Amino acid sequence: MSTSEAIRADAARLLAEGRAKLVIGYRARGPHRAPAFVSDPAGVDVLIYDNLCKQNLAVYLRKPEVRSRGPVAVVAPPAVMRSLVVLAAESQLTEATVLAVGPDAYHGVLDLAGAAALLKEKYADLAPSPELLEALAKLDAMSPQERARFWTDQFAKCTRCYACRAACPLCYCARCIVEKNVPQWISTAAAQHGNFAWQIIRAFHQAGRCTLCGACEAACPQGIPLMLLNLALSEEVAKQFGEKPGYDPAAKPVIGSWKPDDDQGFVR
Amino acid sequence: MKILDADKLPDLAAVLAAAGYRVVAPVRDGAQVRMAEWKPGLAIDAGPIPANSVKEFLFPRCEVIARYSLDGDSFAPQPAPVDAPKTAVLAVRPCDAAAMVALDKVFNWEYRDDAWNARREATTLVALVCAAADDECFCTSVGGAPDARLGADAVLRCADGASKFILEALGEKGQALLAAAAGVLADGDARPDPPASVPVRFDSKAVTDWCGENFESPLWRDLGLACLGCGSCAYACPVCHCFDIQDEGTRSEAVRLRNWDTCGLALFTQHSGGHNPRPDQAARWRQRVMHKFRYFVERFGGLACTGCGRCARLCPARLAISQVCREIDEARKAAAK
Amino acid sequence: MTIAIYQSAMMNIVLARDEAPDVRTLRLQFADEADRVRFFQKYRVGMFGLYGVPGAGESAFCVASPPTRTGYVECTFRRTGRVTAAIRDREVGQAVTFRGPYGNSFPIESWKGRAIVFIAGGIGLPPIRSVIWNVLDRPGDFGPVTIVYGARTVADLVYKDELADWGARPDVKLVTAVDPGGETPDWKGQVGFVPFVLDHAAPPGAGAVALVCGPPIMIKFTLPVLLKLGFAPKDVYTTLENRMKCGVGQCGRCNVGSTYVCRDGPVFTLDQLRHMPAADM
Amino acid sequence: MARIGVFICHCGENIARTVDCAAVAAAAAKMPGVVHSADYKYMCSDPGQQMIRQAIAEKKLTGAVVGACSPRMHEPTFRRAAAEAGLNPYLLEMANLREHCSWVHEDRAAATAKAIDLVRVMVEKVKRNRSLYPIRVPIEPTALVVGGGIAGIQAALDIAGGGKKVILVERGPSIGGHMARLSETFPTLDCSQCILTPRMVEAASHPNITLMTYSEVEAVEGFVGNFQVTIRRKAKYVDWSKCTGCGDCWAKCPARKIPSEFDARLGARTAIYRPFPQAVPNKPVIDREHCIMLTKGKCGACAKACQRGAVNFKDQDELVKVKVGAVVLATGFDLWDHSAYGEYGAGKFADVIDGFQFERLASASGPTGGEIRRPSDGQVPRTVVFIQCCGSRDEKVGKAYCSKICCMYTAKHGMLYKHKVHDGRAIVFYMDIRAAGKGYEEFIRRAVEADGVEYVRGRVSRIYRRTDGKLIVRGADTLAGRAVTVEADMVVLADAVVPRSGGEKLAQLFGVGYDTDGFYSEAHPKLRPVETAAAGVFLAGACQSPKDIPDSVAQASAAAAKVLGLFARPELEREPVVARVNENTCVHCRACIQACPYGAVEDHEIRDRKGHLVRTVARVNEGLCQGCGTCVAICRSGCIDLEGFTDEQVFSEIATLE
Repeated sequence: MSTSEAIRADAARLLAEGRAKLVIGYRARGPHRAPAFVSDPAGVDVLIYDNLCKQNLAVYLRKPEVRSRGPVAVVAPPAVMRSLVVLAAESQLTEATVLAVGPDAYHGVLDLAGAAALLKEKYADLAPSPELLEALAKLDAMSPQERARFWTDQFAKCTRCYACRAACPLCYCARCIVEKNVPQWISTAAAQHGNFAWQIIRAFHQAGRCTLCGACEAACPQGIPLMLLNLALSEEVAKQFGEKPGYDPAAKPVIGSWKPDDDQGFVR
Repeated sequence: MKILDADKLPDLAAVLAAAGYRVVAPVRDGAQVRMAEWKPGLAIDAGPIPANSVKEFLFPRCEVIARYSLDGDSFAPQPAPVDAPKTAVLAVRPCDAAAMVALDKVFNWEYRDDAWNARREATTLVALVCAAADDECFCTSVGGAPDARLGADAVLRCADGASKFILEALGEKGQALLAAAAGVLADGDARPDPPASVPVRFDSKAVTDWCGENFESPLWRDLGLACLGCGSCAYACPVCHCFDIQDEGTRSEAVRLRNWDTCGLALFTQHSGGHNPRPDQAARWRQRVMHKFRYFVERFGGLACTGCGRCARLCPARLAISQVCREIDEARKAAAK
Repeated sequence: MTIAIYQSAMMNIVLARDEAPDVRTLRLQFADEADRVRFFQKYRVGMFGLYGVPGAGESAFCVASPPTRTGYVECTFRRTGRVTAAIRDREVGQAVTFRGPYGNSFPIESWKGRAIVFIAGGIGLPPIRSVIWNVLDRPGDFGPVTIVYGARTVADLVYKDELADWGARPDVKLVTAVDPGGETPDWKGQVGFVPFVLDHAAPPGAGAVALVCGPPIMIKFTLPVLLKLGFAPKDVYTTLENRMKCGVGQCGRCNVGSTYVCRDGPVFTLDQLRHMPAADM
Repeated sequence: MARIGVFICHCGENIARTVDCAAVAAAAAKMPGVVHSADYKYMCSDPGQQMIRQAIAEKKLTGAVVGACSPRMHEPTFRRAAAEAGLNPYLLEMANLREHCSWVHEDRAAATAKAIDLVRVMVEKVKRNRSLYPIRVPIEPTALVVGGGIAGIQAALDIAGGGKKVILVERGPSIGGHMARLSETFPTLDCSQCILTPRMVEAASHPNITLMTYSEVEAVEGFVGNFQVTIRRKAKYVDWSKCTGCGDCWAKCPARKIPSEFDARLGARTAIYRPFPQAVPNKPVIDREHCIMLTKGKCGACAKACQRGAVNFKDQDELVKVKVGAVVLATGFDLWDHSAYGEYGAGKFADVIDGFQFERLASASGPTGGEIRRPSDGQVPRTVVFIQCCGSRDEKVGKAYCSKICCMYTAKHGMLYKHKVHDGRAIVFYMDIRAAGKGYEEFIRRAVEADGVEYVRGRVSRIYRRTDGKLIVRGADTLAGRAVTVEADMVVLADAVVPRSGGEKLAQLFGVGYDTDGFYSEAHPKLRPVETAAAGVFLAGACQSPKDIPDSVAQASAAAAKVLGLFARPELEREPVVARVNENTCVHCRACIQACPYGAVEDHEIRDRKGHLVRTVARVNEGLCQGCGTCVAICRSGCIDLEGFTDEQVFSEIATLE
């Protein structure tokens, strides 16, 4: 049985048994892959899974429209599973049924704890692509001035559409800081000052939480290499705190918690 | 017939820049080709459909619409001059050119928007007949064509097997541009290449009619599920023009800004008291489709969609308005039988 | 060159009065006589304007004074966010920006000789206060006036002095009410919700005109009472307050269907609302 | 509408020398919203305060800014004055024109300009201030004292003597702590147990003191005035209500070779034991790690021996919840483990001992009955070398700090040895002698001059053992400038004083800070030496820093005074500078809850009128919140504000400087 067929069978079963009222998976739209929302066992035929399925579906589990449908099952490659685990750690998700897909295998129906266990067992060393690492190395090799120039040019393209935020499963604030105006934290103008503030603050809000799923960069209509920023912070967090988010549903927020053996060199 | 070798677009840009034009052209930027201000040395890539529309050069994503000097509790208005440089846009797609005509209507609907009109007046749009289209293109479904001339001041057309361009002026602005570019244009003959073929994917009239009767359709609810509520589609769309007005300032100066905005965002219509007339993504998706295919038709007599397909190409969830329209059309046909 | 449609007039605050918690009335005078003349050439009751403080922003609300009083513009607003807080912080002698008037108006010329019933709840009175004064400033032009006004508590009633004036006038029948529990020991008005009080007051509906303004829930329960009393849907008016930014039909957020509240409204009849999709009525 | 008054203080010459105060007042008068501005030589003086009161009343001020010294200095003064004039005290702010300006600048023009900025910043802030009211919290007038050493005993006795209830928790089977193990005490050489035992008995029999020995603090909830503390009563396996302490049980216990903690492992004890004869309570416990019955399931000799049937092998740990209003931490100290010093034998030489071991050798109740006999062969050592600063003042291997008590106890040890072994040599290696205490220097002189203790200034570089058992001590005499080699029979190391093990965990339970060495941090090193950053938690004794008995007792009494002061009122008034969560925008990501160092942010369920759960949000417990702002910083969507320091206020301060 192919992965797609297995997913369809499990989805149909979950829906028929009432364990899920809605299955979120992938479907084909022409040569592209789009999210599919299946609520009827008869409708599972649209579900497919292949290596073109890149969108992080965990983002939908935060939507009230989706949550109000009842228990949800979601087709989850490792990137999605990691997002679910972070959402659970941040008390945004108490339960979800996971149709766990690996790059090479289908792991069947799991709960959140099962997904976390699977991640630890099989996908503990998910690494960023070599191209991305190379790009980061290039960036690291730059002088601070060159790097500032690089990001200034990139952020100049930002139209402040906030697609990065909308596509990110971990951007779930009820009222985003960029939309608060008492006080006005971030300039609303799509201009250097506000764009910089927006991008940097968003990146820092993700630091220690971002699972490098790539949804933000994929969503950016302006082609800003957001993953470079995320990866840089992610590496820093790993270096400073030895933490890799998305594996432990009971994890404490890295930036918001303290351990006695944290490096305190900066204090002196 | 004015002829330009296919690899001479940068020369054309250079001669126009020398003639005092700000030149905007499709330029490669990483994985994307984007409409951007051309600078000497930049290659021009007229092949792919640019990721952004030409809209931002006539309706900037952020613009100062009023300016005040502040002194303690008192303030005084200061001039906020409109920035409207003489601009030539090279290889603008016919769908974008047509979109500017739609925006002309919005920005002159009872109240005339000086900034838009000044920039429109100062801009010469050199359209490029599309030689190729992709599976998201649907201009022919919304009254356009790969070789349509609506909104264009001049037209570039591939010829002699993409080895040359034919440049043709369509009005005074186009003629002025041709005159300025005379140095790089040759007189001669060339055989125009056939334009791209874009299949008609749906009947827009049927969609307009359906929208009039289906405000409460369950279709909206399902669309609302998949839509992430990002502004990507609206910001990429050449016709979308919703904006926000925000004040910002320091102790000594305040500016009133007009920023792009989008009906896809939850806060767009939210009242200060908390009530939101478009409370969910379904309502917001409906607004977007209805606005383009129904309300705009009712108020301005035309569609607010020119079929460029950018919204679908850029959608993180790969939602496509053309797909929605086709489903509507098919559902309507099925219901009629 | 600046963008003309966003150019605001400078207005000086000549009077400020706190009406209720967080509700304030300002009387504004045009700094420039030309702006005043231009305004009153266009202004009819029901129109709105955009009031602003540079650096904080602009906010749309109605003009609460009638066109019969051409020396000033009055507005009454509730402090809800950054802009209204900034306007509220302005003092007498200081300035605010103003642009307008925008929108349509109440067709009061077509009401000549007819009885008019004004029904308002809470902060819904200011938008029709301009009409009340316009009508009262033109004695003999209109039929009898009834005003039914309710608020949550006595403290939440706005225009307390004017309510006293209207109550004392022979040509006005005034009914004031507060929600149960909102009364004070010396409260002399009625206790009850607006629809109930209106039903009780029972002004004759046939041939009369009604203006309703207040929270959506009040309007929702008031409309059936009006129909019961014999008002025709085309003679029941209200004014919508959708979120607005430009005021001139461009920014795209106030529309209900293809109807732009800033341009086609804010004044609508019940008849019109019934044909608008999802207008929350 | 804002009506702000500005009051600029000259602070005599302190501010006026560098800042043109009149110019600042004049500039302030023109700031938006300012309706009154004045300057005066001493704003904190009575006439100065009167100016403020008068202006508030006459000008109907809605806010006031005093440009003067640090708010740490006079904010309470001025806020009190504002309150007297009818202005909410939190509508008065101070601009620090002294520490932040005049004291750190020289250029008068620039300093004046900066002073004007500082005032304008506070004017903008105070316009956005709102009235705040003290938070009142009822107080549970019972104190918890953690640690039954002399500090804990003293604190408990003083609080109990003040008429308030005390719960005294001790980890070991008996109270008494280290002091019970000492032979004599410096500088008077009176018998340690003789002066301690009456205190122990008094503590045990005081009607206001509840003794909980063999117990540990397990969990802490709540806040000052209202702590709920869970205490684990470890299983004693002996029913103390039946036990008379007769000793039949431990006499019969076959497990007899367990090193005695009390005797610093120089003596042995049984598995059922009381730590020492004067123990309070004078009742045994069973050490579950060594009891044959509890480890192997057979024996029961003690149970058979006990005529009262008090032994109960089925005993279980018990969790007891107590409600207390204040806590005194008096957890004491340990000696540093000198095995880190390889050159001193890495802890492997039996005759290289620590100070406590010497105390037990010298103690009449010790394993040798008070005779100085070395551990390896029981011989009386003829030459004893004492090495001070073992681990102290050694940043590389040991501790950076001075352990404070070693100079004195080493002198005492030298003396005690000389008193008992008249012809023996006591040689002390020292770096410096620190004898700052009443009678301390005299005590040292007495050791040297009267008792003939030999002092060598210098470090010992190495100790090794010769085959004949002699310890060869090689060192330097830095005064004489020569190398020294001593053939010693025994070496006593004055190990550094370190906090009790497990102290960090306890500190975290109570939200008390500690330094890199693990000593508990006081709230202010000079002005609040017995308070901690956690309100209602006080310190006594060596858990804070190395202390001798008089210092520990003094601090214990100070802590008791603080507790009694707190308990003197039925309610606690707390600064209303606390965090508040905007429950409308809170998404309950719990980052604040996890980040709060005081456990002050809690889950709060919002329910509709029918009681259905709508959603859960974070909520700040006002009684617990210390206003530190950690939650404010961690909240990604900015939905927590600190009262008195709201985002809006702080932004307005920044914005006005642009």
